[in-house]
Amino acid sequence: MKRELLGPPGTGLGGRVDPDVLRVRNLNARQLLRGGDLEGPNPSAHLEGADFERHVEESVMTTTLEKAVAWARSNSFFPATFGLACCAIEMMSIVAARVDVARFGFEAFRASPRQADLLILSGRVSIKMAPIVRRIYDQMLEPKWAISMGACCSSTGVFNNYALVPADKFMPIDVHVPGCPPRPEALMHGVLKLRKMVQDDPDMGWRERYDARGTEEVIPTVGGLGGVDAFQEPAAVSVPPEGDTAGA
Amino acid sequence: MSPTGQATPGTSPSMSDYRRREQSITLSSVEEQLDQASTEELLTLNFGPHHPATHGVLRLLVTLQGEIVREIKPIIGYVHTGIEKTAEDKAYWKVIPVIERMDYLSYYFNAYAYCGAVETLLEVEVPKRAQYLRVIHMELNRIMSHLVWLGTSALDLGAISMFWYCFREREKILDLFEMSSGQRMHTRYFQVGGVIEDIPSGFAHKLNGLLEEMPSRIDQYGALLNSNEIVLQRLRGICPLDAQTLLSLGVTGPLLRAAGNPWDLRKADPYCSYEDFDFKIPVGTVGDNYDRYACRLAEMYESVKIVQQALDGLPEGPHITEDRKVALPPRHELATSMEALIHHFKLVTEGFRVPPGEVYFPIESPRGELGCFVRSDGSSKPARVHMRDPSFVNLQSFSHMAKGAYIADLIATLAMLDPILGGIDR
Amino acid sequence: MLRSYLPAIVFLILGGAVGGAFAVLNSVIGPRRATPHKQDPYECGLPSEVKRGMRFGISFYLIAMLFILFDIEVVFLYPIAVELRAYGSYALLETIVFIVLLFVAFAYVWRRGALEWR
Amino acid sequence: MPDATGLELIAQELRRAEGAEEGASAGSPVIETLFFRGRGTLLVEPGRIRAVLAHLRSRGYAFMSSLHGVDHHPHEPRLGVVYELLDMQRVDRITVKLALASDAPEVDSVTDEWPTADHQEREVYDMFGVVFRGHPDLRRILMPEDYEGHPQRRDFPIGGEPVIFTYNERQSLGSAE
Repeated sequence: MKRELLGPPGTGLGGRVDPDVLRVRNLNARQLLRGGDLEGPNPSAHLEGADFERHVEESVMTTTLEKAVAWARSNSFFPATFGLACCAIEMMSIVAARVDVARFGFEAFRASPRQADLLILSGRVSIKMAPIVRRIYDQMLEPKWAISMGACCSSTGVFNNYALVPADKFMPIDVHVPGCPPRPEALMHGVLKLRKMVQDDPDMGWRERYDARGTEEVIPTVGGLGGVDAFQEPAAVSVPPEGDTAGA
Repeated sequence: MSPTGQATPGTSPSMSDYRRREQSITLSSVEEQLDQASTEELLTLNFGPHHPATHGVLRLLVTLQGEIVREIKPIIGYVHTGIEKTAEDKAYWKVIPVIERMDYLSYYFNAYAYCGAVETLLEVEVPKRAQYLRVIHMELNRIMSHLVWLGTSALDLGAISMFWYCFREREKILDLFEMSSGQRMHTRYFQVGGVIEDIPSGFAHKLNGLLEEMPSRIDQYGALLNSNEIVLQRLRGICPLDAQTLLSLGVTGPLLRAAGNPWDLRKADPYCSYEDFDFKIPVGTVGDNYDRYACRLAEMYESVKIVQQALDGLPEGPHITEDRKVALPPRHELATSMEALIHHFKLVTEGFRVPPGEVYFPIESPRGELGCFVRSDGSSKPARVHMRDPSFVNLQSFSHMAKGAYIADLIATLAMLDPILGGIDR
Repeated sequence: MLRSYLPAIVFLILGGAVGGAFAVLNSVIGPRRATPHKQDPYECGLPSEVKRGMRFGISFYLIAMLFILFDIEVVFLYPIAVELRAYGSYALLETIVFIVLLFVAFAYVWRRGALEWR
Repeated sequence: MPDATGLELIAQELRRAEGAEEGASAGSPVIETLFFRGRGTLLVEPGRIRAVLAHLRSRGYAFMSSLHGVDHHPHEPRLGVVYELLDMQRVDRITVKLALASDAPEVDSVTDEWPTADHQEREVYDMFGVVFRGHPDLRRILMPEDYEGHPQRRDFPIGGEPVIFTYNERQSLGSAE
């Protein structure tokens, strides 16, 4: 049931974007970041054969059962409260009456990582807190996803100094919500984006409206079984990477 | 800094050296300090950074004897953002957004403590209207901070619906903040010398609407909780601390007033034209958890009264100081006058220079005395900005309060302490 | 004869099926990925130092036993309370004896102070 | 607030009281008095801080509202410790400052007299490296236990990541790895 693509891969003329092309473009984007050359004979040669097969196989939705499971999962996330700082107050207010996250099944905020499958990192992650956040993320059961809420978590935001670590340095993040603190509606938008991502038709937002194909910078994960982590950058904090990352 | 020698049993050799070093605060050291005479098995637990009841990332090393808490060691620093270091690297007026993110529930107070200190250094005279606007926003912020405290503390005690009521009011107050400054939290509304913009026309009307219904809403919270059997059992007579010990520990704010000492900087040492308003200071008697709860609830009434008086008596005049060396000239002036353009350019590029000196500017934040120490070396960047955060000092009294209590009382006492970890860790 | 029990049997079967499905479905669909960190006990995000042979205080066990004792007593009272009139005055007498017996136990426990947390 | 003359009186009193006690040789504990923006500050000998604070407490300044560190980097002695005292009856504030050389930043701890100084002294130790002799539990409070260096000092780099712009994309990517 692989979706056809009108134009040749990579030119982005097709209606729906085929996930593996997206996957390859995403990995190429990362290769670019790492300084690899994209103009080589075969852009997707950056990945070895088996590794590339595993990515494609895992990220493409094959059976209808998995589609049903993905639908069920995406409509009933149990977020693990990780209130670190100011964003936690805005995260609390998405549970409140005005911007009610219970409408989408996200209301059951679990305290322990064992019962949660979505980690909303709301606030600043200091270097003292990074190993703890990583340990909590490792102790969450698969399939698990992570939303990094606010500028501090996505990129040390206002405080670019010795004390903070952006969450991407030590754990795979699926959705970054900008803002300092993001409005509750912004976090709700991020949550809904994750929901569609898990249902494997990533919401392209403005790219769809203006048909701006090929401008995706980095979409870390596509595919129903949760994100597949491909990058292994050395973590700023010497956190042992043996704990597996998101997804299958 | 003596990591206690051997790696703790059960840690796998493959663990990174950082993890092994991070465990240098082994728990066994806490157990030895306690007298081993008690036959009961001592259990030391991490009431750790990731815990629903610690109101942020506070880690308590709790040594338990069965259900009774024998020893508490708070370990903080898990959300340390190096804000005071970052503040030294920015121009004076760029420090405000960084400072506001310290105690993230009382951002107007952080901004005012810092602006007050810099205005004292510059000897800038803040116009009356700006002072009244500042009082309005600070008292609304105090109500909002107490609402978030009430919502989360009632949640800790099991009264879940309180959370939704309190956040309903909080949304109304944040609408007002958004109306006056464009953003809900960390609004950067206070500038050095006054406020950045005058309040829009519909602000007074909407604020009056809120002030009318606020007292009845607080009555509802009181009706729900004041004589509720469970709340009385959990709070009345639990973990009291007398005023003298609190004073020696440097505790200020609702905790001190609950113990009977009516020390409130707004009355004792009025600043920002607080002397024009008539309001009372709620003072407790015994100093137990119920008094701390009742004091904060009563403070909300007083804050509503202050905002009402400030709004009615709002004087006309400029919303920011006329001194162009400190405040940006209005946009329309840029088109016409040359020196306004020069002032604008100078302020925007380098920022104003502050004469060298040191100032400590204390104000009354919802959690106690919030003092901002600013040292300037004559350049356009502060040489040192230190915030004396009330939660940081109040946290020291927590082990005195909760030692010997049950675990459930530990949670209730921590909720009534109202620690904000952003302010503690800075 | 079986007909009158049919609703009960259907109820049991349905209950068992739905309960079993929830238990089994998880292991079938949920991905398995055992990592060393996942086996560690969860203690608020920190490596837990609770030693294996940690013994809980005696008071916990005392409270647990007393709870079970008096909880079962209440469970026995339910059927009687529902159909007291059907059983006639004999059942009432029987219940009173039952309650008095347990009340003696309760008074003894209370006087010995087992209820206070030591 | 103690006005200028009041400050001088206090300083005079301190010199007489401490001078008599320590004997003439030790000289006066108060190095300098400064009256700035309506607030009095006493610059004090580091060795005699406990005696000065005890004396001020007897004069009514019974509440220590804050204890924090300052780094006067270029000018030596460099590491300053500031004690903010408050008299709640007369609503009167006074500041006591002391300055320590950066090679031997040692000073007596006042935690036994003033329990509020416990965590604040640990923070000054953590951020500036000032060792408080006699402190019950002098460990790092904000930074991780094993962090090298004292971040709040002026010569400590502010750290953080170089922001990747187009002009420094290639070279900063290399260094950021």
